Amino acid sequence: MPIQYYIFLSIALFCIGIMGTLMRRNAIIIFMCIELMLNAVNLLLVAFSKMFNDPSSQIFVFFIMVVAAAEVAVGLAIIVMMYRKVHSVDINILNRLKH
Amino acid sequence: MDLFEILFWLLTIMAISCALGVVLSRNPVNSVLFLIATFFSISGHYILMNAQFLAIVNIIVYAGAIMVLFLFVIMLMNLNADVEPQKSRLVQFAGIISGGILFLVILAALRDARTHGTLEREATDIGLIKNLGKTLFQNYVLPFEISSVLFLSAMIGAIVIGKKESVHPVVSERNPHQN
Amino acid sequence: MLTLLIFVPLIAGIFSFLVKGNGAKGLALASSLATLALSAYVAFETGNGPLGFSMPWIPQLGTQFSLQADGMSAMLCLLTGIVMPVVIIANWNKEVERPWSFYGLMLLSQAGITGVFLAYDALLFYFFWELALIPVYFLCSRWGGERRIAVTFKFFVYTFLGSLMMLAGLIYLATLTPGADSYSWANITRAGASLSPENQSWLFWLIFIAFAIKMPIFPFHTWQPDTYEQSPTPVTIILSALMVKMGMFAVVRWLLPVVPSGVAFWTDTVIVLSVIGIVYASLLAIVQTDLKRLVAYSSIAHMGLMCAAAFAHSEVGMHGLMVQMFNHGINITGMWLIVSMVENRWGTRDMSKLGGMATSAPQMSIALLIIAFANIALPLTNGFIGEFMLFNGIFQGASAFSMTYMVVAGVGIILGAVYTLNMVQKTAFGNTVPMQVAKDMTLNESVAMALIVVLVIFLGVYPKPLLELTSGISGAILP
Amino acid sequence: MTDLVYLIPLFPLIGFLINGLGWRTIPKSIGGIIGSLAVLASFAVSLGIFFEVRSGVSKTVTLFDFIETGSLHIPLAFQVDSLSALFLLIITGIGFLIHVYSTSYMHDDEGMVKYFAYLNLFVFSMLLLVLGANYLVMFIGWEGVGLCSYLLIGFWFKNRDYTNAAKKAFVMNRIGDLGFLVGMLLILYHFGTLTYSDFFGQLQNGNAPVSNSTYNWIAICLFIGAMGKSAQIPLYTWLPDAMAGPTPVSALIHAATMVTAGIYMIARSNALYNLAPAALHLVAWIGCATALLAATIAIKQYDIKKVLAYSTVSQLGFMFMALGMGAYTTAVFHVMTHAFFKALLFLGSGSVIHAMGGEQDIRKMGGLGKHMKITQITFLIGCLAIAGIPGFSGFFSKDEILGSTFAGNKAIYVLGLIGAMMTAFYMFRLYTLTFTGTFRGTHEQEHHLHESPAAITIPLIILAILSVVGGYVGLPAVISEHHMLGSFLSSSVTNLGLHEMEHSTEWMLLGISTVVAIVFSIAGFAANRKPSFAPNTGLSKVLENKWYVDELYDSIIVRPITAFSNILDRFVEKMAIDGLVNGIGKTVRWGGDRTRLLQTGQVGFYIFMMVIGMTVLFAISFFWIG
Repeated sequence: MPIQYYIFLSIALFCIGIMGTLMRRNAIIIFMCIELMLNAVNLLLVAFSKMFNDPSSQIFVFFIMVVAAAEVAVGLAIIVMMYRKVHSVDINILNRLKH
Repeated sequence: MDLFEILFWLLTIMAISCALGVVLSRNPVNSVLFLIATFFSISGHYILMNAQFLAIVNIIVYAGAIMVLFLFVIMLMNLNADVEPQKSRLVQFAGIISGGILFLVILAALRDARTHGTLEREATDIGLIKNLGKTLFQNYVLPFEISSVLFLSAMIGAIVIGKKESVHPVVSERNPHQN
Repeated sequence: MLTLLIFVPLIAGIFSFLVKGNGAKGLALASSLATLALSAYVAFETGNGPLGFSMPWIPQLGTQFSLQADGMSAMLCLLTGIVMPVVIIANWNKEVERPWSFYGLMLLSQAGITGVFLAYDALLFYFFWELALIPVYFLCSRWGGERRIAVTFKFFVYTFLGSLMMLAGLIYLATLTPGADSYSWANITRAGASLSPENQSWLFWLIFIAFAIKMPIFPFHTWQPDTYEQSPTPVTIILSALMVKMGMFAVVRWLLPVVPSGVAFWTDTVIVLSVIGIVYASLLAIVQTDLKRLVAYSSIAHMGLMCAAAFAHSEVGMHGLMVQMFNHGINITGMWLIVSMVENRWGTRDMSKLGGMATSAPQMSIALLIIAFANIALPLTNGFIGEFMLFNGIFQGASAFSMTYMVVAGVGIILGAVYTLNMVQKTAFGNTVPMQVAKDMTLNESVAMALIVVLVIFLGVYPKPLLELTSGISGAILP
Repeated sequence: MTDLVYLIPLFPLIGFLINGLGWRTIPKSIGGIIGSLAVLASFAVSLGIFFEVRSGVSKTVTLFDFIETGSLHIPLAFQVDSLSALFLLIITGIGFLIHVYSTSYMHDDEGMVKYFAYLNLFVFSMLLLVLGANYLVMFIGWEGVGLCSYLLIGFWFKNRDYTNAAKKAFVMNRIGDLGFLVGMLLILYHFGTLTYSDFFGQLQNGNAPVSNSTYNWIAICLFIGAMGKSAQIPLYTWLPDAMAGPTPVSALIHAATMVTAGIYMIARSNALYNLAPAALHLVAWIGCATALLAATIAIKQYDIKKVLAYSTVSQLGFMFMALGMGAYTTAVFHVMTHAFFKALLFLGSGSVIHAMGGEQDIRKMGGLGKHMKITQITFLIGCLAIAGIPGFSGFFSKDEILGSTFAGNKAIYVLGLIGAMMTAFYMFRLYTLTFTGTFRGTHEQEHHLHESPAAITIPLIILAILSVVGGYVGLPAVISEHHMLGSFLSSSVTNLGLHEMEHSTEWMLLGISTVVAIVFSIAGFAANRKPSFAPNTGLSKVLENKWYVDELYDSIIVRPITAFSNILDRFVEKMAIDGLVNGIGKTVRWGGDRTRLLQTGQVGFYIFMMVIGMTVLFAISFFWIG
């Protein structure tokens, strides 16, 4: 099984995630797309781990999951709070950065 | 085409189509479900690569814990296809185009990467808990411990952020001159 | 000993923030008097050869905590040591807001200034250079006049821009001699001298701009009148008596020996700029109505003369420069003290509204006269010794046009007499009724003023101590 | 005695310090006594030194090193020789008389102690000037007298005109001082020393590696200094204005001593000027022009002090004429006699002003002789002396000047003679208008007319005696082979090339000047017996307005400079330089304002940009670089 296949798969998943973030306005969906991108990377890491026969990158995947879990907790909290404030999850409403 | 390859292609097609489903479905709940399916297929890939531990963790942590969290939040906000905000066609089109261009660029860039790298089919034992655990607690014990601090702080942060604001009234929003 | 000279004000300055109320004033006075004693001792000791101090600081960067006091450094430290207590004594009765942070910042800036004079390592020098600048920025922007924010911002950006260019130049020089002490004076000068003349000539401007802004030299001077006008007077004194000398000192220590070929290449340009600056600033001083602006322009004119002599490449001029740095510091301090007294009493600096001080405050007027005549370099005041030697130096300079430079610069002293006497006439003489009601100098002001006046006359009559302190330096600087 | 020379300036310095530090506590009379005693003590020491110097002693006394750096070595040293000894006597002697005079004259002024402090400081500076053994010490005194002149002209500082006059005097002196300074630096540059003995020694050896033009330049630069201090064209206008000060000050500073500093300097530098013929020509012509110009102005002035001021300028011009001919001792001779009679005239005018209660306009005087005999007689003696009537001191010195010009340059001689004519004329005009005829002032003033007290009249009498006999130290060669002053000065100053003249020529010259003086004195007397003060027209008006020189200076120098400064301030400083600096700041801010609009605040847009950026970076790194 050539390594390319996995690379292409990962890239495809990653780019789908990116398209998602670009196309959607719902903050939660965007968040999910980011998770998808993370998983694409994880997949590639595991593939390399298999290829080089090295457990370190699997450990890395493990850590990515850890961070992703923490990130999701905080990120969802932020989204909830935001929803409470403006009663929407539409990112177009979040243009306060300009001011 | 042996079983291995059939499984590989099956999982690949499933992952990509489910990922597209995440992006394209209008109802957020469907998106979540599609994402869970994607994670399952990725876990299948892990198993194919003898990374059993990660496959299980992926299912437990991602598909289980994280996605449930997403689902809860969506339900909490009572989001559905009707309230789902939509970008204009033009922006969506631009998103697809730029994503596609990125895809092509990376693809083209990696097309002639080292081709001799192949994955051995025979099982290796690096993905077993025993080996991973050894590596983790021998070489990566400090990051591991630090990640616990990360969790703690994320937990506290999530609580602080998500707490109802009525617990302590916000003074700043009131005009001080009126008092 | 040298480290004490820096750390006494530094620590006192930090402590000052912890003191509540007016205790900070006492702390500042005590610290500044201690520094005065220390600097006097250092000045005395340098008679037997330079004092040095060195310890590792950041070896990874190639920099050491290395200090050295030769006659020039000791003299300028002494000047700092004299000016600070005088400033504090003269303002003893004046209430400032948040005295702890005011005096704390003053002391911090003193530490920075002293450090600049003593540093023998380029990075350390830069460090102190900025340490001196930043407290002054806060002092101006918190206690200054109406337009202080805009003006101090301009001042800060202006000088900071220059400093950054200097830092770039110094880093470039330091990379030429890798090692644990690549920023030391010896290595920097060696690196600079080894460069080709073309490289030296652009490096010259990179470094010189910072000093030219600080001095300031025409046409880099526009921050100065505004800043002097808007700063509280104690800060103005620090700026014009001490920080301006930093620029001059830096030229002598960190420019002339570092890029000798570059200096030789640009000598005429710089002298022409300086000489234009003398006449230009003097002409502008004639039409100023604000006392502070007038003194500011007069300071630019004086610095122009010093800068011209610094580049004239003659031994007498260099020696005169040393002497004049000290003397100008003393004179300008006296000048500002008078200006601040006038402002405190009559609430205005507009000369058209002043007059008749000689009737209501004769002591102040006498002090004003003496300082004014020192300002225009009348013999038997300290200003004369320096300016005579400076003129001599410019005249004997290596340039083919030194005679022209000297004569044009000499026009500056005529114009100097015009604006200074205008100032004396408009403030002290005449008969303006509102000025009749005011007190003469108070005790603390008299003490500060008397110190200045005594120095002015003593050094004018018997300049030998000052000359001896700085003799031999000039020979070491000029290759 | 010569070792004690430092005492001479020390006494006035002590007097200055006492009076200056205690000017609010010391009673007026004590202040006056302290001031006068200080000068008297100096006079005593000067006398002692004078007698020692007569026996040929010449000495340099070094006090301490003033400036010492590298090769530059300038001590604070005093030179005692015949020239300085003579000036010492003039300064301290006349200075003392004027101090005594001032104790009475300034008695009603509240700033009297301060006044004496200034006077003492002036005497101190002047002594420093003549005693210095190098040009730097001379320069110290040089500027010091300028300072005192400034302080004393502006003594009544409440009056804006007076302080303006003081400022003008100082600035004009400064212009001259710049010339002096350049001259000094030239000397230092070419000869490496400022000490007279070294410098003149090098000149006399003739082996200095210096071209002739350099000598001329140095001499001209020094002469510019002398122009400022001794009020020559073009820097003379400050001196008449300086009459704003108290009258004794005008007598001391602006007639007898300070203004002769320029003469002293050139006489002192005679070795240099001997080598600089072009400079000597310049000196002679400038002196000649000044003598004539000032004399013409003096004819039409109505202020008693202004007339005397212009006559001073004119007489100084005569001295420079003599210097220009190389007749240094002659010039010094005239300095001496002039000091006597001009001090006398000024003090006499002070006495008149005192009596008139401050009035200085001679149109309002007349017939004062009836009320103040001593003043009248002494004033008349002064007039006779300055007019050059035989037998009085001015005759001998002026005749010697004219004689030297006759030998040197006939044109200057003729012009000088015209100047002498005018001198006789305007002095007797002044005398006639003031002391004879009928009183033209108010009744109240007439009622107050009185002879001045003894402290004023005694100095007048002493000076009158000196004005008569002072000339006999330098009798012309036809009368006496022994020129006392010339031989006394010969150790330090000698005239350039002795113009031996035929005795007949000399007698002829003496005759001409005698006739001229007498005729024009009588003319001046006669023309003003019946004065009419109709408004002047034509040339007279120009003369009354001093040839409009002040106005000229104002319009070609002062106003353009002020206007230019204003232009610089408004346009170059505020708009060009500051505008450039602020402009850079404004451009950055403007640019920032525009760039800021890119930040829409839309998170989606940011992500979009990020993706595009990422794509571009990837593309670049793989296709172009990788």
